[in-house]
Amino acid sequence: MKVKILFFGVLSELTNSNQIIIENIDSLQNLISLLENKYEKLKSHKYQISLNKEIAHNTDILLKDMDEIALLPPFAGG
Amino acid sequence: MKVKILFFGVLSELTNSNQIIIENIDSLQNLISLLENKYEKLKSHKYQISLNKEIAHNTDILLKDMDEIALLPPFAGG
Amino acid sequence: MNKDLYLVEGAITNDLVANYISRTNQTNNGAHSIFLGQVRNDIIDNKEVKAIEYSAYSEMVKSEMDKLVDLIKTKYDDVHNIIVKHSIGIVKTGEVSLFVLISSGHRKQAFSASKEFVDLIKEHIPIWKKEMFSDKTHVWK
Amino acid sequence: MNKDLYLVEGAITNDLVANYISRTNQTNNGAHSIFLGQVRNDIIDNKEVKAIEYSAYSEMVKSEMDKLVDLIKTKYDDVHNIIVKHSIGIVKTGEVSLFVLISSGHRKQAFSASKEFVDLIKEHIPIWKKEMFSDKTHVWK
Repeated sequence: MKVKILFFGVLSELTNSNQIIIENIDSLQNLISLLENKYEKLKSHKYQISLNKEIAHNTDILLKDMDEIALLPPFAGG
Repeated sequence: MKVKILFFGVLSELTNSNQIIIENIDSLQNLISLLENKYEKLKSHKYQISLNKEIAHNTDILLKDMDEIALLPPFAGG
Repeated sequence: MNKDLYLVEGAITNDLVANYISRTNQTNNGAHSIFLGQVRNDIIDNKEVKAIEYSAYSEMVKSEMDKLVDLIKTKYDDVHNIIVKHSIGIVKTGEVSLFVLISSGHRKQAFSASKEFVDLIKEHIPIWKKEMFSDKTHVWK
Repeated sequence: MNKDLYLVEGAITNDLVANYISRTNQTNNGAHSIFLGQVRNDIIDNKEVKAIEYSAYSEMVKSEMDKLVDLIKTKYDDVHNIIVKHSIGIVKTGEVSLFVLISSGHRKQAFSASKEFVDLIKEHIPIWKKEMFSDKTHVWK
């Protein structure tokens, strides 16, 4: 199974990526750990996480094939 | 001496006048009494009075030649 | 009447509003709050309002509106600019009779100032309206 | 991008705003509150902002904005219509990046709904900005 990860705002600059694909990851919690290992600087930034375009209020969630996860720094519209 | 009286809104319809001139009247108080005698219906209407374009908060005021008094029903702009 | 600072003969046109909006590009502004008051098809005694005829004590409108503009600019120090236009004469339902544009550095004061200013206009500006029905009768407001 | 319900590529033009204002003449409306958010020449570390580049999670903007529009229409029962447009891409200082138009029967709800809606947009809509200076450096917001 594969999931898609999107990076926005300052996080896209910091990771040098707009999106990546991760394979064989079971939970949102483990995905975040993996990303924070891969991109150390993520640890020092504040962000929310969305799963399939809805804000995830906890990370204790199992992932399915084709899920879309986004890392969202504080919003700054207007 | 003469003073000018202006009627606005419903009061212009009720008095059939936009403006009249009154001669030899000494105070705002006496002017109002005179107008309420001349136009009986004024007594049953709510209005403020302005003297030279400023709201008069009491009627115990002496009038001068060329003063402009207006009878102002409740405002309804917008 | 076009030279009047605050009063406009007849309805306030989209062109007038668009024209003022096009001049809001000073770079120290971050927010503009615009209010349009429109003549509504109210039903009074089973009759629908077709138009309003506004009348005003024009010279006093000028002096009172000057005071309100000063009051708002003093109270809201982030407000840079205030435009206000009110119709006199006949304005039909669906047409605009009041236009207010308030520009400020940040949105908070634009919103608060705009609401307070419109409330003050209703309370302090000597303008009256005659609501007109299709059967030629009218009601004073 | 013109077909997008909420996002507009580049600055929001006066023509776009004027076009929506010209369609506000439904006779059950008595009040329109319009908000324009404009890019301001803020000074950050002694450098003046020249432009903002907005980016968005477009699909989530759509779903979240739909929710906010529903929330406002449910809470404010006198509100008949809501238009909202936000820029993505580059918007220069003095140009408009957010346009909100709320129409209601009476002014009270137009004012309250407009203020609350803009606050909610800032809080819930996934849009980000990069403030750009004339020396080609930038700051994320």
